Amino acid sequence: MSATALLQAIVDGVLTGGVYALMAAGLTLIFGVMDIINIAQGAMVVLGAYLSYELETKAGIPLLPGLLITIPAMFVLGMAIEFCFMRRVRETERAAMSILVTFAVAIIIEGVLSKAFGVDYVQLHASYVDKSIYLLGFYLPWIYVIAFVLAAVLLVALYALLYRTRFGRAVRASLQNRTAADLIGVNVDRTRMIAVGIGVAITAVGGFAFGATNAFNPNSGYDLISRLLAIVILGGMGSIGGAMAAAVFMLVINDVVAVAWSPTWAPLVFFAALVLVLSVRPQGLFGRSGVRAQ
Amino acid sequence: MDISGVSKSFGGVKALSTCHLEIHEGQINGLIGPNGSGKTTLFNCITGYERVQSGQISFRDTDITNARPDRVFALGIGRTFQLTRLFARLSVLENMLVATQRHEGWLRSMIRRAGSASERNRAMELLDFVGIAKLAHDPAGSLSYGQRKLLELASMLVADPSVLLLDEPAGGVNPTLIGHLADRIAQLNRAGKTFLVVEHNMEFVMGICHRVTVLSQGSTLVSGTPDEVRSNPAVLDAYLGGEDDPSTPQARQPVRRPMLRKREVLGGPEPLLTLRGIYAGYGGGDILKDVSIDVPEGAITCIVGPNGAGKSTMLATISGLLRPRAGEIRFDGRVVSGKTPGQILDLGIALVPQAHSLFGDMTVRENVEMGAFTIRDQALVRKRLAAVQELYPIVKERADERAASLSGGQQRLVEFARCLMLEPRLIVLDEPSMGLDPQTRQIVFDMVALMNRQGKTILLVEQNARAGLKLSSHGVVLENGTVRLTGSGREVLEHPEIGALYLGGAAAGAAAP
Amino acid sequence: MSALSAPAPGRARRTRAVVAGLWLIALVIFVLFPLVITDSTATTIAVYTVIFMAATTAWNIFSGYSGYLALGHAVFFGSGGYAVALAARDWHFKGGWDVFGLLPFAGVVAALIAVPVGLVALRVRRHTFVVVTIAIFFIFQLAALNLGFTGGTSGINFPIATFPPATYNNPFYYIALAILVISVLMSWSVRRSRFGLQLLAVRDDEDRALGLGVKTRRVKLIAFVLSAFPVGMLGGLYFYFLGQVYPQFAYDPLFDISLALMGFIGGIGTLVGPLLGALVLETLQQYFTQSVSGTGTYLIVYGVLFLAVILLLPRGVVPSLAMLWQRRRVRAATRAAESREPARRGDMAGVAR
Amino acid sequence: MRHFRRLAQVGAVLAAITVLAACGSSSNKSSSTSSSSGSNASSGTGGSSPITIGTSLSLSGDFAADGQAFERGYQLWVHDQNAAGGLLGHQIKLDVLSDASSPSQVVTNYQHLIGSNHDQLVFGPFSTLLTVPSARVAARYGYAFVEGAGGGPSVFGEGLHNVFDVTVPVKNGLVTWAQWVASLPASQRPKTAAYATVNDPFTQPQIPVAQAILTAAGVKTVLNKVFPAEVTDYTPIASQVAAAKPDAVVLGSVDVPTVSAFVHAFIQQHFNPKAFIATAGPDQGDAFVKAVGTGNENGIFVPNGWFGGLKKADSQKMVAEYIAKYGGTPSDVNADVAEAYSVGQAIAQAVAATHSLDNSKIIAYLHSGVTLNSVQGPVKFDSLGENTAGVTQTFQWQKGNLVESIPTTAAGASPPLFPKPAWVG
Repeated sequence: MSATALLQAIVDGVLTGGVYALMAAGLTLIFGVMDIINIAQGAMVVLGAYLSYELETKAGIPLLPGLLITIPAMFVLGMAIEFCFMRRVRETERAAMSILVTFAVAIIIEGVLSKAFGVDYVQLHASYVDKSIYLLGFYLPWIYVIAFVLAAVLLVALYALLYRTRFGRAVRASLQNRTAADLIGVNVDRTRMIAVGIGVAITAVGGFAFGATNAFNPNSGYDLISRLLAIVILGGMGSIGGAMAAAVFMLVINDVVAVAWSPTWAPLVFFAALVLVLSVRPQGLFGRSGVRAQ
Repeated sequence: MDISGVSKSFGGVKALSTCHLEIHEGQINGLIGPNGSGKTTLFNCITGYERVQSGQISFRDTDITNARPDRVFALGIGRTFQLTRLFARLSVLENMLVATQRHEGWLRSMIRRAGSASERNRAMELLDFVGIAKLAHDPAGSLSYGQRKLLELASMLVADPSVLLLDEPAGGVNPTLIGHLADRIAQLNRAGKTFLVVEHNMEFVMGICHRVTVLSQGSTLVSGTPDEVRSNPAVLDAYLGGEDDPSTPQARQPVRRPMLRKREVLGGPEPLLTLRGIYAGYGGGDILKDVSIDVPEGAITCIVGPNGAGKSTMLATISGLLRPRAGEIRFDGRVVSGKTPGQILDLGIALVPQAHSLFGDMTVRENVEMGAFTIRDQALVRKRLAAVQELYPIVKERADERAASLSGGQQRLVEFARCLMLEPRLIVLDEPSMGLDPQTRQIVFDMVALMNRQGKTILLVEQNARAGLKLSSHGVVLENGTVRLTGSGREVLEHPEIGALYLGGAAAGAAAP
Repeated sequence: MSALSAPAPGRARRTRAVVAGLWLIALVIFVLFPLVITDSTATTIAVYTVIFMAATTAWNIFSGYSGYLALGHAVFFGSGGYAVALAARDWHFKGGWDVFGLLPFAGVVAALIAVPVGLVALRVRRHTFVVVTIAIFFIFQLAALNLGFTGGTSGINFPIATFPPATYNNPFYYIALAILVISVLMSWSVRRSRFGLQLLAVRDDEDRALGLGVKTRRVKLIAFVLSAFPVGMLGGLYFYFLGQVYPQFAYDPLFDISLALMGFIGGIGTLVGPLLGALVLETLQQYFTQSVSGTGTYLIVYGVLFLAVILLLPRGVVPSLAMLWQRRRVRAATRAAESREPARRGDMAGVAR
Repeated sequence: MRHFRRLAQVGAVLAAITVLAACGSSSNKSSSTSSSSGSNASSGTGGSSPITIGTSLSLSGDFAADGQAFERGYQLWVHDQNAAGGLLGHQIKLDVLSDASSPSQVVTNYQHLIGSNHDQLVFGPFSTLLTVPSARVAARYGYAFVEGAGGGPSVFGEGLHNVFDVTVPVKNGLVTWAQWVASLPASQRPKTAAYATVNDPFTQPQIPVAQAILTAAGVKTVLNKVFPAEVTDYTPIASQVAAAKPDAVVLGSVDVPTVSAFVHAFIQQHFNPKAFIATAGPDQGDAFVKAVGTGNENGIFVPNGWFGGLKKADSQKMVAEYIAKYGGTPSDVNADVAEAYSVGQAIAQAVAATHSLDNSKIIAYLHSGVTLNSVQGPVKFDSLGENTAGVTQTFQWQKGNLVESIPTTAAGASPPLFPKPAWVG
């Protein structure tokens, strides 16, 4: 296997890693504010992809402008799910309960999607899908670049939202110390609801990026969520920076193994890496060692 | 058991600094000291729940420094928790049987039924011994607070440890039960058990202990017989708070004047905040019972009282974190009881809670700005921030450091700064000096006084009764969730019963003649 | 509920007698079922149902009692299946009763796998534990896909069992029933043993259990291995019944979720709960799938029912009922307590904590 | 808060009920599909008691698309057969159960069809993975198990006497194409070939067979990769293939997106092989053209037993009926339909020949080495039940049409485009 191939694998890994980082960021944000693992995140990405697909094929709205519709839609969905289910998960056995509840949500979404679209694989298409740029001795598909840039922009925006705005402070406050947040007049419940909304809204973009680079069908969500969970845990739960780093790390490993060894072993290495890291660092790469403190 | 030079600190706060302590075999050793003096931390270090950073702990000359909890227990050292911890979903009897130690292979342990007849009988005996045998088959979660304490003690005894560490066994337990508990401990001690008891109830400690050690600022202050300790001025200071000229109530001739009804005493300005017949508590029942007080505008009112008197609960009720079950709270003539914390905040009541309430991962500036969260006018926020920085230079100096990196005292000041951002009319402080060294404590108190001079009405709860009352124009003494005394700061401070409240009946007796 | 929490000796004996009687009746019903109802559909579904009842019971021995939600038991199920398939293929079993002889072997394989898996996974708690089990699950599925000896995507076929068609299901049914009885006995003896008590202590307050001398790590690991063993045997039986084992189905995420779901619906941490949950759910699912054609419909129904159960009776059927009964006694108890100590005070924790 | 929770719970319950109702209705729907054929039966001529033919199809789950296509194929055949007087003068009633693509369910279903419902005959399910367990059930009861989509080696490895696959065995899919490549004059013959296949029982067996033929013809293997079915981002693998710059690309694919992903990747990588064949995907008609972008389909090969435009009387009749019933164009008709239809045809001929519904007689007849006719072409079973008579034609996209091109000798075969025209981009 040539050096270019390896180089290309690494570049691919970084670019796709960016997309996964975006999707994982939503997951880890929701975990941070709700202490809930949203198994439905994968299904939501697929839902987002289908929304783009529908707009593109039926309404003829191109992908990127379509986001202006899908993002708000997903935002509302997220808030609804938070209000109806997540906030009702009881405190004891919250870990187990949250996973079961969101899994139920996931299969409902999957069911609705397969009723609406059937189970054939589809893929998003756009004029720029076949274009590519030549660099470092290989061709780099535009769609990857676009997806990556989009993801990067959103991550920056998310960061700015959390660390530069009043709302962001509210989120971080209610995340760190609920009582104190109450005492300074933060409406913790509303804050959480919006935060979850945001965490889900970015899956719309994740869906676009995922759907443009991957073929998907209603149950693509599971493979996705398992990877996202791995990334989030590896990065350290609740740490957005960690999720980003972990995403890129994992995807690069994945693609390099695929090229250097075999694509069929790549996903296995992906999960093995997680288990390995955790057996040395139970709190994940960037997690505060709060994992053991219950 | 011997503990030498143990140190432990969390973030900026030093919980234990080179602390020494010997536990004498076959004796009941008392461990007392004001809040935040590191008693519980010491327990955790001994029993392996927290790692000590330096120093050594040895038990019968085996080194148990940083041993895992199960090993420590296996060596015969049992402990109870300040907030009782039980296996809530197991029955009382099952709770007892968990601790039964039997050295046997896991296979046997899996086949053999939990609790052989003999173990059950022993368990029942012990339950009977602490007087809760009747409840043996109820789920532990349904027990009352006092019963939990007893069960926790009993569940340890099953394993028959030679040393028992009790963390506030009498805390929040009603007097009759306390007496019961004291008898049990004495009885066990006669049977050869060694005890280390952390307790705030002096009557209790002084009553049963052979030796008492006083912990202060995370290191040993005094150690000796109850009488020695009691007559040691430093001890009373540790409790009532240090003074430039250390002297005890016994030394001072108590001012004898009849306690007047408070309204007459507190003539002066109109009360800004009034509580009338407040009943409140957490799940387990009322902690506050028919509490009525006035907080006069522009004054500093200090609430003192022993642990578990309901001081923090009262503040929580005022700030809206806890809804009163009955009674009415008026602020500036308007009823505030039942409003949300946010609403109450908007009305101008700011609470600085007892627990460290900063957002550790945010910078100091962000923390302070969070204080003005409800203000959307950024210009105003900036103005206020400037003003606060004027008052608290630290907010400027350490602006961009993570709040968690500050020391306890500094964090306190930042908390003050934060609560000033809304320019509240009433500032409620819960134990502002808790866990602070004398100098910082002084700075904090100066700040309180300063804020008061700038026209803020202040209501504070203070363990350090003397310093608190000296600072205040009005004092309220709370005990068992009811108002015991009220008066001007000085009256309350010099009232003989204060000593009694803190150091138990004996001290009161000493003060009486 | 174990005999431990029986109210008074007299009543205890009576309750125990009644309970034992009920168990016996249930057992008799299960033994007679395929003899009375010979319809092949019914018996087929019965085989699956009993298998899932046993699997959920075994899962409950770990997840129910320790409070750790394991979503990776398909690892043991599938590995058991592969163990039997490989052994039967390489040692040229002719198909029939002989293959059943391999089931204990499958159980052992599963248990052996559980040791390293447990050592790794049990280092972490709560969410992280769940995700680690999922990750390990995927590792096994992918390994089965890629390793040569597992026969890749189309998996391995079992030797064809030569039982008469009319009563073909019965051998499988009775073997499954035997494993079910074993698992229930395991679960029961664990629940009442000192070991089980320590496990429950871990569930309620792991740190304090440690402080009372419970070797929490060892206890958790043993429970994990214990619950893997029957699941491995069941895997061997299940896939032998189907005649083939292939990765996506051997290591099926739905299996993990099903166990958890059946457990939670019935009520985890109890003896009867998992049995009930599996009995109801598996039967419904089988009949249901046959009739519902619409793609996705049954997913939606599954999900909605699932949500309804979790929101309406979060503790599961059995404990919810038990709690109602208990509340009454608790109220009595507290009343008694109050009378015993009139000036009782609440928890002093306050806002400080 | 409190009453909100109540509300949500009530809502959840209501939802549950409504959905249950919905599924109830849809279940009626499924039964109505079978009863509709029943009504055809009654409307048809003669036939006192109808003959019931049972089958389990994946109407949901992974194979749902094929399962539904199969149901259409079966229903079409039932309709035609009934119109033609049914079997032995009895009308046919199709007894369809859904197995959600689950092996455990498929076992239950055939137990139900044979053991409980005592259907006289059964048809196979979709996919090798479901055929293995269900064939065993049928074998147990001595039922003939004619199926159209269980051609994987694991089915015939069983040594079952009752399984018959009317479709050409999976592993031979690429043979005709490979032989054609080998037959090319050395000057034109590709020097190098790259093989990439998804990890799937349908595609994997085909690759080694083709590779053997090509290697024998001196075509060097420059790349041979298997990639997992879960992975849906094919670009890295595709770029690897492109990087290897082979003359011929053999792609083991199961669906359109896989192929289109490779096509797009090749375009992105500015790579155009001399010959490009994909095991499945290009046979999906307009769906495929849309996916790869009009023009890019030109020159792509696909092996198949059947296609909508096949010039064969019964086939064209079936296609016409299909379009009449479900709409679309000939190229929209999924090969699954023909496979299912052929199953029916084989059974019909066996029943007619043996004048009985006795499965043992049917099995004996099908093993007797007779050559049967089906919409897919001749059917002749060997001892294992594989169809030896059937040859896969290889089709190629030429100027927007999928045409028969190999074997070049076949009637109406248009010579293959070689080398493959450039991408239109």
